[in-house]
Amino acid sequence: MVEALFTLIVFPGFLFLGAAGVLAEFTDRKLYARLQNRQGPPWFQPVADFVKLASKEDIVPAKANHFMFKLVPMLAVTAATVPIMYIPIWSSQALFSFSGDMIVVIYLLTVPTLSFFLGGWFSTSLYSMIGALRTLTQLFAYEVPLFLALLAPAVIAGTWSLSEMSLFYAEHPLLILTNLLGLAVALISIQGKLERTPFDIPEAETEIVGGTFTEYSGRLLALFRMSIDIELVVCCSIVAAVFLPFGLNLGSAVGFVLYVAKVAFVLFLLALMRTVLARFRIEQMVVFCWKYLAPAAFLQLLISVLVRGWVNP
Amino acid sequence: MANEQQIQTELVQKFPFLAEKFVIKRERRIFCETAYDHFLEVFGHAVEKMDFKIFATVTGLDEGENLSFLYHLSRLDGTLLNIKTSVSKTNPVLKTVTGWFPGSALYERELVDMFGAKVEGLPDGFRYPLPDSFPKDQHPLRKDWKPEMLPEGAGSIMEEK
Amino acid sequence: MSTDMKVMVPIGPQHPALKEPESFKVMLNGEKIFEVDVRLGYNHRGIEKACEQRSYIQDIYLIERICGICSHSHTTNFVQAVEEIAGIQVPKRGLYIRTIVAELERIHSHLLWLGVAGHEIGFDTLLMYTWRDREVVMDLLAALSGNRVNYGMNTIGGTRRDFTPEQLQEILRTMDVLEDRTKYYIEIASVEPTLIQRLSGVGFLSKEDAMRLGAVGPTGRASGVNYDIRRDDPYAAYSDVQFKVMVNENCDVYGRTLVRVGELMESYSIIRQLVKQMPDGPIAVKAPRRIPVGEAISRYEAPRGEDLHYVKGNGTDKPERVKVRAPTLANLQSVAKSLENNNLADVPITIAAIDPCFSCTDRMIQVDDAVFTWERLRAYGIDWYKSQRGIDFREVKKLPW
Amino acid sequence: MGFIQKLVKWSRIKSPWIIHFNTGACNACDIEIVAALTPRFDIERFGIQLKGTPRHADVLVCSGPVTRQIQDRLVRIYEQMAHPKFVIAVGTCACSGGVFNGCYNVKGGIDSVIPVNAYVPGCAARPEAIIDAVAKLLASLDQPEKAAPELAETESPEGAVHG
Repeated sequence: MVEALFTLIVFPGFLFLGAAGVLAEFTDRKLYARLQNRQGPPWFQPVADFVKLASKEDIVPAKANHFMFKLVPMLAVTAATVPIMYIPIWSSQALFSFSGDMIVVIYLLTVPTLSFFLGGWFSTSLYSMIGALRTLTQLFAYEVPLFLALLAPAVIAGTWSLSEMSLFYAEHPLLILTNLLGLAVALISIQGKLERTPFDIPEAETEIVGGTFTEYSGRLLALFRMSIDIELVVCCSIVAAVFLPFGLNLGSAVGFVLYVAKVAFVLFLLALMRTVLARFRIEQMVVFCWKYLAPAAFLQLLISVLVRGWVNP
Repeated sequence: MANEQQIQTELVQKFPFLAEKFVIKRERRIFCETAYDHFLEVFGHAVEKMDFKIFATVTGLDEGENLSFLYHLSRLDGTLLNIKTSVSKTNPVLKTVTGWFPGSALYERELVDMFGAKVEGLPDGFRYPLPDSFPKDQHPLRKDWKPEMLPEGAGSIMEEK
Repeated sequence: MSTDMKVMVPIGPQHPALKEPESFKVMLNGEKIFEVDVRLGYNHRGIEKACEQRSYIQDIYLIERICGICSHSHTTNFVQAVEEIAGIQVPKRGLYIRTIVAELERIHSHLLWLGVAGHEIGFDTLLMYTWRDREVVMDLLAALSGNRVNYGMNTIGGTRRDFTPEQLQEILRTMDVLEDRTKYYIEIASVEPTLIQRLSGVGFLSKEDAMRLGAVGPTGRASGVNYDIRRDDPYAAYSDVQFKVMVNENCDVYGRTLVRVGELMESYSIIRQLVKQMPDGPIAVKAPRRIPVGEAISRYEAPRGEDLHYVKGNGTDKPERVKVRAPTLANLQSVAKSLENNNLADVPITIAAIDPCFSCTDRMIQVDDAVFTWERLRAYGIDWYKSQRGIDFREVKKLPW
Repeated sequence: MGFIQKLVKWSRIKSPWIIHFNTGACNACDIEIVAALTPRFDIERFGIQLKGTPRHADVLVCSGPVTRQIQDRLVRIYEQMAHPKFVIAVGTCACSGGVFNGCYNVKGGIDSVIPVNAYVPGCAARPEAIIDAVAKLLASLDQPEKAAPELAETESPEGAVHG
């Protein structure tokens, strides 16, 4: 029991993810600032933001549905932390794995986005309503390409479990190269899932003031920001586990260092994307996803099917 | 000073009543005054015949018992002709010049708000520069108006729906 | 966007580059804008009435705060009118110093505008570049006058500060630095195809409309109105310098950009001539506290256009009447015209093209109502051009030249 | 509990989020505030972020004398901000109505409408002065006895319920 509690609360669980989320947010903001030849925030900035928000008064608008308004942030944080259990971090064997755990991980990652929608919906302010609707429209745009992109490596490995898949790729390292297109599609879709700049339409500060989080303040806002950070780390680890599964069977210490390096690399790509691109408009984003992202994902699926036919008929 | 003299002779020859109040202050600055009933003729003549194509603005003045208005017209070569006319304060009625210069609507609306002049033929539009909830009968640039005459909450609503 | 909606874009009492306190209402009537009218008065502070209750010296201080960007224009204009009434002859060196600071203000105002225009069309890199170069001229102004914005150089009868020889050399050195930076921007403005495509044909204003609607300054000169107060009605030391008046016949936003960038180059040469011919002697003359009865109109070529001050003295030390007509008030009439049969994507850049300074004129344009914030309007314009014409500046992170 | 108190105070000093509001200024101060964001001054290194909504912001940065039309809007924004909240008046007009005092349409400085914690003098306050004001305001949180005037516990907006 204690061992399970330890994994849930401390190591790959809540505390580790919280720290990793804070570190991820810091590197992201620092990179963004440095690319704009600005100095950027100090390392402890996300911690200070979180503690300050936690100590502020959180106002719940009178007309809002009080119970749901307060419950939704908790929902977002838990849904963001749980998937880490199934992702192979330092060895090809995750903490728990069963066949089909990839589907569960992807489903769990959709829950925070839904909770943003619910948060916006229940705070009954015009701006958060618009933001909530945009979150949903955006969800339909990037969800399918993301799922297809993650599906492709599974087709080659012939399994639905993340751990078995990384075991398969440990034996056939060459096959990783066939998934590069899937990596690109996954990166773009994850930028959408995390609502970062090219796709941060729901939270477009200048347009609809605060988007879904307009009415949130204090502890609830802190929880929401924490869920976004944790989701950032979890998404980077999924991309690392699925698309860059090399070096997983070299022992846990080296594996962990490799894991951190991979997550940092994915994070750098996301930050770069955030600096270079500017915000799309909502209908333009949907058009982009269905006109370019989905076909690319289908192409990647086609390649995987061919490769599978060729590798083990 | 030659071209100012030439403008003076032409204007005075066309409108003899301008003669006694016609002043050339310095080069490119000509002041003249006319009663309001001849004003539009002088103004029209200057704009159409004498090539005063640019209408800079109109300045309102509160001169005791009547309101006077200074119309500033300029030519492309920089000469500024200022035509002064005045109207009694009791019924300050003016005719609009938007026929020649559509751009003067704003300047005239400022006269309406600030001096209480009534401009006929002005296309309807928003109050300028005072907010909608500013009392309609008070005109800030009149000498007799004091800021204290403004009730406490007046002028805080910009656009009454 | 449902099709039969009308566009209402109130801009509110702030500079377009800054966040607006108000939201905007835009209903699209298809893509085209058919009718614009102007709603004014959000930022009205009642300055003209206040001037009548203050002495001439205090008025200089007040009039300088009409607008943060063109403060020197307003004080020079006011002081010239008062000197004309009182018949004061300002010494030559005082006039030269006044003109140098005027041209420096034109430089920093035009650089600011170039950045804002870049920001309006999504070219944020241009904003960062121009505002970084603008700091060079702001430092110079701070060194010369002690303050980055409201310089307080003018007093009745001359100027309050003198320029030491080292400062004059410093001015020349800064002009060289700024000149090759501006050559860099001219190259971008005239060579970069996407910039040309994004700006030309937008906000069309024919020459007759410009004249009838009273467009002044770069807005008028870009529509062929060959009218510049510095040359036609010379004041201060402009009669001693030679400079070209930038006029072109494009009649659109691209023309206005070329005029402003051209004027930057002219300002550098004007300042060099002034520094070379700088006479010695006193910079100011003692002025009486009481200004005799009389009236005067003084005109000034502010960075945005012709600024007109009418002052009437009544023999006391307080003016009888002070009338200020800022250039943006004149240009705003022409914006209403130039917006017509433009599409919504070009509204931000067309309005920014007259370089509206709202604190001078507390303006707002209403084009018939729905809700659309200024930033969303800007983003809409940027994306519209990206999708329709394939121009997108946001990809440009480092200017290739 | 001392540690928690210290941690909370530290966090409030290190991450002040600001919201900018122009109450009728001549926008010289607004341009200086924008200049503070550009690379040369860059206030993000102090953790200062410009936020769009009053709910998220801790510090309300106002510039300009309060004109009649904007007065009620300023109060509404102030009430929407969550406690602990601070107000910085940037520029002489915001501090005392400045040169526009006595104009019929101007009510006076920001403090004639809402309580102000820090005043930034200067007609066009320099970007360095604005940054310095934010830093000093936060430092004043450190010494409780010299703290900013304890805000009268203004009852929060009528509809709101404390979290």
